[in-house]
Amino acid sequence: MRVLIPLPIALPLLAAGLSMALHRRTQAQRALGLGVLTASLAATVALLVRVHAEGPIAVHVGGWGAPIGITLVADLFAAVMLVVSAAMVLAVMVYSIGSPRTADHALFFHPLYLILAAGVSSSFLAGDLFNLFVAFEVMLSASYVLITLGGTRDQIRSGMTYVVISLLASTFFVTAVGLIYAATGTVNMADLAGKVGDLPAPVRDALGLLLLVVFGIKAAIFPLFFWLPDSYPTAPTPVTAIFAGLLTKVGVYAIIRTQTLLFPSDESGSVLLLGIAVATMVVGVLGAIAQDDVKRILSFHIVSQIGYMIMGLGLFTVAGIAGAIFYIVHHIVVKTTLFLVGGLVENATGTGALRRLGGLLHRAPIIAVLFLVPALSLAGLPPFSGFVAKLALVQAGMDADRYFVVGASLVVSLLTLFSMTKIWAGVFWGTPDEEPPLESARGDGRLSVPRLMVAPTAALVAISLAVAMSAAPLYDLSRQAAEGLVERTPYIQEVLGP
Amino acid sequence: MLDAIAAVLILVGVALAVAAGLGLQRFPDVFARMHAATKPATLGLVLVLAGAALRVEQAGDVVKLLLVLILQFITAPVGAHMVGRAAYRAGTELSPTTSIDELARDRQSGWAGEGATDED
Amino acid sequence: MSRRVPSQVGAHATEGKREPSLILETCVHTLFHTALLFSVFLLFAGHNAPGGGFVGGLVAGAAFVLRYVEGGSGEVQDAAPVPGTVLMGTGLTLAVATGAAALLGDGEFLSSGKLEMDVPLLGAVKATSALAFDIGVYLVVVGLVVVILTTLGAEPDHPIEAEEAP
Amino acid sequence: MLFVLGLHAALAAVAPAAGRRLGRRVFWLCAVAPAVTLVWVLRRASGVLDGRPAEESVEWVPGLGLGFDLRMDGFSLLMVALISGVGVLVFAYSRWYFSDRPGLGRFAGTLTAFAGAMLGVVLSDNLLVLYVFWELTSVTSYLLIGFEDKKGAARAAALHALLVTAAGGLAMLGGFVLVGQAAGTYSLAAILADPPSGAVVSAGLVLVLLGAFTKSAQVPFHSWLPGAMAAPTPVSAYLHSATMVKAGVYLIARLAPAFAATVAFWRPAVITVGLATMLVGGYRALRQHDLKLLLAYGTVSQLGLMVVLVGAGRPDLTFAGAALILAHSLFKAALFLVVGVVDHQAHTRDLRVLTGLGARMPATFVVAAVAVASMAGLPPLLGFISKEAIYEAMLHTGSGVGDLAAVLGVVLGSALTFAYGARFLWGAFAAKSSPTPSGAVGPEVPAPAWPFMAPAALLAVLTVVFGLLPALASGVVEAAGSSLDQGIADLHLVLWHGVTPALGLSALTLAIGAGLYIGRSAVERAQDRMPAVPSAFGAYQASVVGLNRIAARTTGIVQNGSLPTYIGVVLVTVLLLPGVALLGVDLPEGITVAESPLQVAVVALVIAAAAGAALARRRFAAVLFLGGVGYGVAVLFIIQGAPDLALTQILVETLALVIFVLVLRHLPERFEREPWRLRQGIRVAVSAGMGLFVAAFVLVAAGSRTEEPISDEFLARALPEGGGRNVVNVILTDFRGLDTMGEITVLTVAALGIASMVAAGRRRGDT
Amino acid sequence: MRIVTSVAFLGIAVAGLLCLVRLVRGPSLADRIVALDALLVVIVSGIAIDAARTGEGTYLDVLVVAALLGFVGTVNVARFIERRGA
Amino acid sequence: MIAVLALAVGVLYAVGTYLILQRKLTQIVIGLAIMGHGANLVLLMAGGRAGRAPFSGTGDAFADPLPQALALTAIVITFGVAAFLLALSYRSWLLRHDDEVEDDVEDRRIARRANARADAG
Amino acid sequence: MSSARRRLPRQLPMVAWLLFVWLFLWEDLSVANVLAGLAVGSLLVALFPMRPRGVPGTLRLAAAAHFVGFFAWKLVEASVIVGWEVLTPQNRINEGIVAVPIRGVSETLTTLVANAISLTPGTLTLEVRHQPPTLYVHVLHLDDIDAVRRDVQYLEVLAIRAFGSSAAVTAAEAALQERVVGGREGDR
Ligand code: NA
Ligand code: NA
Repeated sequence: MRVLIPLPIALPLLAAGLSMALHRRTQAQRALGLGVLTASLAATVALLVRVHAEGPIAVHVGGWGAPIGITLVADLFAAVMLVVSAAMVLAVMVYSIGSPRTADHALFFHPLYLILAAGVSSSFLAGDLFNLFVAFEVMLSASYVLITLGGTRDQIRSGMTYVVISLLASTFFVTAVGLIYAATGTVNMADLAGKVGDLPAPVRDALGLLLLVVFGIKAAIFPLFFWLPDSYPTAPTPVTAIFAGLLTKVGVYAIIRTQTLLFPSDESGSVLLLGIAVATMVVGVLGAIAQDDVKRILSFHIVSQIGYMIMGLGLFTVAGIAGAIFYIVHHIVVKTTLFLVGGLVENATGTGALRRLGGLLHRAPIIAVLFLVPALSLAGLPPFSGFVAKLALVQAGMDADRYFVVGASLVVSLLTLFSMTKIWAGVFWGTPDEEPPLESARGDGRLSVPRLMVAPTAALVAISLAVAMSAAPLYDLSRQAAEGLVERTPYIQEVLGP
Repeated sequence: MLDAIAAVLILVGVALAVAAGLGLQRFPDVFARMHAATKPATLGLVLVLAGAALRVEQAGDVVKLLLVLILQFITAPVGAHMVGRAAYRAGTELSPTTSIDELARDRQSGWAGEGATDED
Repeated sequence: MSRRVPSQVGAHATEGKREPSLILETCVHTLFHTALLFSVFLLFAGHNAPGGGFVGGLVAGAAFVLRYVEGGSGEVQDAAPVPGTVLMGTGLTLAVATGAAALLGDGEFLSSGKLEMDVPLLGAVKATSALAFDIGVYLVVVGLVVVILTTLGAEPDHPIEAEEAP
Repeated sequence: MLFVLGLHAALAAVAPAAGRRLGRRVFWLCAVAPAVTLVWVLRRASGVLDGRPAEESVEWVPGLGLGFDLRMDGFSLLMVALISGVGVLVFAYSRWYFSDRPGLGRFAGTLTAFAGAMLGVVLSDNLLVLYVFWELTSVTSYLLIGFEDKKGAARAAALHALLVTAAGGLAMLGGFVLVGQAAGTYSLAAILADPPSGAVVSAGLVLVLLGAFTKSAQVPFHSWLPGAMAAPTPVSAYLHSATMVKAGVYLIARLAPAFAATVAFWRPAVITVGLATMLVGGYRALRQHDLKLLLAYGTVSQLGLMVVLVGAGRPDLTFAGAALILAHSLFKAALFLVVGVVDHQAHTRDLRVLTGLGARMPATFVVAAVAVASMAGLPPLLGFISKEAIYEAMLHTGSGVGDLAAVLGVVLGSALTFAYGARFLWGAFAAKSSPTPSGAVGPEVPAPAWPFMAPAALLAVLTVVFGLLPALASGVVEAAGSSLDQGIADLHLVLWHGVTPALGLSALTLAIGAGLYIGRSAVERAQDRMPAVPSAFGAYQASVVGLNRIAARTTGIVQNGSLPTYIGVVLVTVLLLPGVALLGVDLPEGITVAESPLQVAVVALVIAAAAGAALARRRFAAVLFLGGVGYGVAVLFIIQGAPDLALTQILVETLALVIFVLVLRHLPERFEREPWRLRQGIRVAVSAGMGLFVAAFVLVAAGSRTEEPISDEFLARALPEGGGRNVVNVILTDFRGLDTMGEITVLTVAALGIASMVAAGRRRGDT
Repeated sequence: MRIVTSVAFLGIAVAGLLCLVRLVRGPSLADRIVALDALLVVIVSGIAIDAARTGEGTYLDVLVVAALLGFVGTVNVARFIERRGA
Repeated sequence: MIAVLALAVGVLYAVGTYLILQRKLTQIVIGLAIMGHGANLVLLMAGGRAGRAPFSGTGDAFADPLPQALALTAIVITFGVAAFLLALSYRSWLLRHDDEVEDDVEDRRIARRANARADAG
Repeated sequence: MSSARRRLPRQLPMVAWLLFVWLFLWEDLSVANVLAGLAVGSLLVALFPMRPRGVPGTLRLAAAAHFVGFFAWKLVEASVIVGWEVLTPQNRINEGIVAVPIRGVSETLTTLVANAISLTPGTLTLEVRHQPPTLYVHVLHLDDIDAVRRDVQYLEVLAIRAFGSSAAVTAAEAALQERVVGGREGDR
C-alpha cells in the first residue's frame, strides 16, 4: 500500500514528461492528462481510506530510512488534502478542455498543469523540510508560467509581482532551512520535532516566525497578501481557479504542519496568529468590497478566508484545527467553483467588470444558479458547507474564550455576504452600465454556455453540496486529522520508528 | 628537486598574475589593458598549472591539468580577439598614445569588417 | 584619437544571426565535440568524482552556447537533433520512470537498482538506476540550454511598437 | 415535518423549470406545498393541542451539535397553520396578480422556498438549525424583494433587508453558540426547561435579541421593512403577516418565559424597544401617501406591540400576544392583498390620487373595512378580542411607573393604529373633494375578478368568524400560549368581558384615534414641521457609504499596487517578527574570525563585487558584478570543501550571464537615477537591517547546535550502499533523489516558461 | 612548500583584488569583461595552486570547467558588446 | 562559526535587499540572485567548519556533505526561476520598451477613487 | 545519410582525438573503456555533424618544433617586456593598429597565426580580412611597423612550413625570398 504514496507525485510528473515529448499533439495530451489525473484521484482516495484505517503512513524514498533519506508522510490531514486537490485538479482540467477561449490550447499548458498537480501533491506529502521547499518550487514555478500563459501586458505586470514576491519567499525559505540545519543538524521534520524543542526559546521562536513569514507569503496572510489580488485575476480562468482553490491552501497547509509539528505554540504565538487571522479577514474583505471586477472580488475573498483558516490554527485546540481543516476543504471546493463560474461569465460576455455586466439571471440562468450556491456557501450562509465550517470555527473560538476573534469572524462574514451581493446585483441583476465587449453579450438573447465548462462546474457545486450534506463524516475526519496534528507521537513514530 | 621547480614555476606564474592585475590598473585604454591582463594572466596560469602538474599525485590529475593548459591556449587568444574586435567595432575610445590605426583607414575606404556583405 | 562611430555591421544582422568570425569558428569547431565528450565523462564519473548529470549537462550546454556565439540560434537548431522541450520531456520521463520502476518491483519509490552482467571481452558491466536517473538530469539540463538559445536567443532586437505600432 | 419541508424544497427546485411550461399556473403547482402542510397540520392538531408535541429528528453534524431536530408544540402549530394557511391564499392570489411573464417559475420557486424556510424556523428545536432556516428566510426574501431586478430601488431594498437581517442573524448565531455552550445543548426545549445563567449567557441573549429585533423590524432596525415594499405585493402580504417579521417575535416569545425573569436587562430592553417601535411605526404611518408604505409602517408598529407582549415573559401577556399574532396575520394579509388589488386595478397606490374607489369596487371596500376594523380593535372582530386581552393583561401586570408607562404607550400606539387604519380606508376608497396633485384616479378603475378578491375576502371572513365565535380560535391560541408558558392555565379568548377597565382603555383608544384621524391634516402638517431626526434609513445608508469608503481607503493604502512597497512590507515583516524574536540573544562563544587569510581575501572580493552590483548605473555592469560575486562565492565553496558546489556555481553563473546577455541586449543601457532621497534612505535602512539580521541569525543558530548532524551517516553509507565515492553526488542521485527530481522539474518548467514567453510572439497582447 | 603556497595565495589574492578594482572602475563593458575574465583566470590559478599544495586532484574538474566556461562567458559578452556598444 | 563568512552573508543579504527594492526588474533579479548567494552561504555555514571535500574512503575531517547537496539543489532551482524572470522582463521590454515593474492598474484606480471620495467628502 | 557516410572518413581524426581524451580522462586502457570511448566519440560526431574545416596539409615535426620554439621564445620575450612595462614607473606605451598582409593559405592556418599573435603579450589580432588576406594587429609598443609585419609574416611562414600543404610551402618560400614588405600595397 505504500506504493500509493508516491503515485500522486510520480504519475503527473511522468505524464508531464511524456506530454512534452508529445509535442503539440493536443488530443493525446488531453487523454494522457485526464487519464493520469483520474488515476491519481483514485490513488489518493485509496490512500485516504488506508490512512483513516491505519494511521499515518511514511514512505522512505529510495529505501533510505529517516533522517538520512527523504520521507513522504501521509497522515490524515495530508490524505484529505490530497483527495480534495486531486478532485479539483481533475475537474478544472475538464473545464479547461471544454472552454473555447482557453489556456488548454496554449503551448505547454498540459505539462505545466500536470507539474503543478505533482508539486501540490508533493507539498502535502513532504516529510522533510528541504523537500518541502523543493515541492513548493515545483508547484510555484509551474504557477509562474501558467499565470503568464498568453503573455499579455497585464499578465506580465502581475506575473512580475507574483514571481518576485514568491522568489523572495523562497529565498527566505532556503535561509530558514539553512538556519534550522545549523541549529539542529537535520531537516527531517519528524526528527526536527524532537530537536527544535531543545533550542533556546528566542532561536526557536525566530525560526518558527521566519517559517511563518515564508509560508504566510504563499498563504497570503496579512500583511503579506498583496501579491494575490494583483496576480490571480489576470490568469486564464482554469489557472486562476486552480490557484485560488489550491495554492494558497498549500501555504496554509505548510503553516499548520510546521506550527503544529515543529513549533507547538504557547499563548503569545496563539495571540499573534489570531491577530494575523483577524487582520487578514478584515483587510481581505474590505478589499473585496472596494473592487468592481468579479475575479478581483473573488481574489480578495481568498485573502479574507485565509484568515478563517489561520484563526482555527491560532486557537491551537483540536476543535479549532479541525475547524480550520474543514474550512480548507470547503474553501478549496467552493473557491474553485466560483472562479470557474467567473470564467463562465467571462466566456459568455467577454468581461468580468461589473459595470459592463448585468441581467445574466435572465440570459444565462444556469450560471446564476451555479454562482449562487457557492457564493452563499462562501459567505458562510446555511445550509451550505461554508456555514458548517464557520460554525465549527465559531464554536471552537467560543470554547477557547476568544470572543473578539469570533466576533470579528462573524462581522467579516456579513461583509463577505455584502460583497457577494455586489457580484450578484452587478452580474445577474439589472442592466449593464457600459457596453459589454462581446457581440453576443449585447441584446437580450441567451448567452453561450459550453456544456463541457458547465459540467465540471456543476459537478463541483454538487460536491460542495455533498460536503455540506455529509458534513458529519467530513467533520469527524477533520477532527481526527486535527488530533493527529496535536498529538504528534504517531506521526513521529511512523517516520522515525518507535 | 621537483618541488623546487614546481615552486619556482608557481611563484613566477603568480608574479605574472600580479603583473596582469597591475597592468589592468596602469594601462591607458582597453586594448592596452587586454595586453596586460589576458596574456600574462594566461601565461601565469600555464606556469602554475605546470608547477601543479609536478606536485599532484595521480596521472589522471596531470592529464586534467594538461587539458586546462590546452584549453587555455585555444581559448585565451580567441577570447581576447573577440573582446578586442567587439570593443573596436563598438567604437571604444583609443588612448591618445595610439599612433596609427590602419584598420580605421581601411574601414573608411569601404571594408566593413569580417562578415560584412561587401567583403570579397 | 577621437571616438569613432560604432560599426554598422550589426545593424542588418537579424534573428540572432552573428557576424562570423573565422577565428571563433575554428576554435568552436575544435572545442565543441571535446566539450561534449568531457560532459559525458562528467556525467559518468560524477558518482565518484565531482560532476554528475547536472554538471555534465551544463558543460554540454556550454558547448551549445559555443555554437550559439559562433552562429546564432540557427546554428544551435542545426546542432540539436531534437527540439529542446522534447529533450527535456525525455529526460524528465527517464528520471521519473527510473524512480517509478522500483515501484513495480518491491522497492520504495526512487530506490536504486543495479544491473550487473558479464560480457565477454569486456568483463563485468554495471548499470545502476542512479546512472539512468543522472542521464535524465543531464538531458533536462542540456534541453534547458537548447531551449533558451533557440527561443530567447532567436529574438530580434527591436520591440513590438517598432514594427506594428502606427 | 421533514416531509413538509422536503416538499417545499422539492417544489422550489422544480418550479423554475415548470414555470417555463406552466406560466402563471405554476403558482397552483407551488400552492400544493402550503396546502399539503395545512392539511397535515390540521390532522396533527388534535394531538398537539392535547399537549403531545410532534417530534422528528435527523442527524446532520453531531460533532457540532447540528441536527434537524424538529418539534411542533402548540405555538409552532399556530405558526405553521398561519404560514401555510396564508401561504395557500398568497399563492392563489399570485396566480391572478401576475400577468404571464418570464421568471414567474423562479419567483414561485423562491416563494415556496421562503415558505419552507419559515416553517423550518418555527419547527426547529435545535437552535443552530433554527439559525439555518432563519438565514434562509433572509436569502430568499432578498431574492423576492429584488424580483424586479431592473429597478434600482428593488435591488437596494433587497440588499437593505438582507444586510440588516443577516447582520442580526450573525449576532444571533454568536448568541446561540454562547447560550448553547453554556447549556451544553442546542435543544431549545432543553434550554428552556433548564435555562443556563451567567454573564456569558446574558451576553449571548443580547446577541439573540439583536437578531430577533432586526428580523422583526424593531427600532432602530426597522427601516428595511418599509423598503421591502419594492417586492411584488403577494410577497409583501406574506412577509408582513405570517412570515419573516414574525420570526423575531416567535423567537422572543420562545425565550422570554425562561429568561425574562432571570436576566436583568431583558424586560426593560424588550419593552422599551417594543414600545418605541410601536409608536414610531404608528406615527410614521400617519404621514405616508403610499398605501403600501402606510401598511408597512403599520406592521412595524404592530410588531412593536407584539414584542412588548410576548417579550415580557408574563403568562397573560404572552397569551394576549399569541392572540395578536393570529389576529394580525389575518387582517394584515387581507389588507395587503387589498392594496395589491387596488394597485393592480388602478395602477397606483397614492392615496392622494385615488378617489371614489369604494363605489367602484364595493366588495373590496367591505373586505378592507373589516380588516381595518379588526386592526383598530373594533368589536366584534378578532382584533377587538386580542386588544381586550392585551389591556386586560396589562392592567394586571403591576402598578410601577414602568408598567404604567407601558400601558400608556400601548394605548397611544393603538390610537395611532386606529388613526392610520382610518386614513388607509379613507385614502384608498373615499371620494375626495380636494384637488389632488397629479390627476385623480378612480372613476375609470375596473372592479377586480372575484377569484382575485377571494383570498382577501376569505381572510376577512375568518376575522369576523373568529370574532363572533372566539372559541373556534381559542383552543389554538391557548395551546400556543401554554406551550410557551406553563402558567397560562385558564385564559380564554372572550368577545365580551363586561364593562371593565380594559373596555375603558379601548374606548379611550378609539377616542384618541378618532381625534387623530379627524385632525389628520393638522397632524400631517405637524409632522412636516418637526425637526428632522436622524432616521434609521439614513443611518443605514450612511453606514453602507461609510463602509464602502473605509474599504476603498484601506484597500488604497494596503494594496497600492507597487511592487517595491510590497517587497518592503515583506522585508519589514521579516525584520519585525523573527527579527524581534531574536533580539536579546547573545552571540555564541567560539566565533573565529576566519579560517585562512585567503578566506578573508575572497570575502573582500565578494563584498566589493556585491557593492559594485548595488551601485552600478549600467545594467550590464551590474550583471558582471553579479558574476564577480558568483565566482567569489564559488571560491568560498572550494575553501569550504565543496567541489561540486563550486562547479555548479561556476556553470550556473556563466549560463546566467549568457541569459542576461540574451535579454539585456534588448533593454536600455542604464538605470535612471533615483531622485527621491527619503525612499533611498528607507531602502538603505531596511537593507542594513536585513543584513544584520541574517548574519546574526546564522551565528546564533550555528551556536545553538546541540546535536551531531545526521551527515556522518552519509559519509559512512555513500560508498557501500550508494555505490559512489562522491558523497554529494550520491546524496543528489540517491539519498535525496526526490529533491533532484523536483529540481529538474523546475528547470523543465523554466524552459517551458521561457519558450512560452517567446512563443507569445510579437502580439501586443494588452487587454 | 607551505611557505611557497602561502606566498602564492597572497599573490593570487592581490591579483584578484586588482582585477576587481578594474571590474568596478570600468569604464567600458569591454574593460569589465576583461577584468572578469582575468579574475576567473586568477581564480583558476588559485585552484591549481591549491592542488599543488595538497597534491590532490579533487578540484581539477572545477578547473577544466572554469577554463571552458570563462571562455564561453567572455565571448558571449563580446558578442553583446559588438551589437550594443562597449 | 566564521565571522567573515557571516559578514559575507550579511553583506549579500543587505545588497540583495537593496537591489530588490528598486524598480527595474534587472536590478530585482540581480538582487534576488545575490540574496540567493547569501542563502547558499548560510547553508554552507550550517555545515560547520570547512573540511576536505566529502569523498568516501580518502581520510577524515570531511566537510558536511548534506548542506552542499541542499545548496546545490537550491542554486539550480533559483537559477531556473531567475531565468524565467528574465524571460518575463524580455517580454516586458517587448510590450513596453522597459523592464520597470508597473503598478497594478486596478489597484491604482481604486486608490484614486478612494482619494477622490475623500476629497469630495 | 549517404553524405554523412561520405563525411565519416574526414571525421576520423576527430573521433581519434576524442578517444584519446576519453582514455586520458578515465586513466583506463581496458578494452571496455576503449570501446566505450570509441562509441561515445563516434556517437557525438555522428549526432552533431559540423561543417568540415580545411585541415592542415601535413605535419612536419621539425618545422613544427621550429614554429613552437619561435612562438615560445616570442612569448617569453614579450612577457618580460610587458611585465617590465607594468612594474616600472616609466611609460613607453605607443599603441597602434597595423594591417599585416598574410598569405591566408587556409582557415586553420590563418587562425593559428592569429591566435599565436593574440597569445603573445603586446600584440592582439583585432580583425581578420579574407580578401586580400590581412590581419589587423593591435600593438602595444609600436616602435617599428615593419618589424611587426615581418614578425607576423615570419610566423605564418613557420606555420605553413610546419602544417601547410607542400604547394603552400613552396609558394611561401618563394614569397619569403622576395621579402615582401611594406604592407598592403605589396599584395595588390
Ligand atoms: Na500561492
Ligand atoms: Na452591472
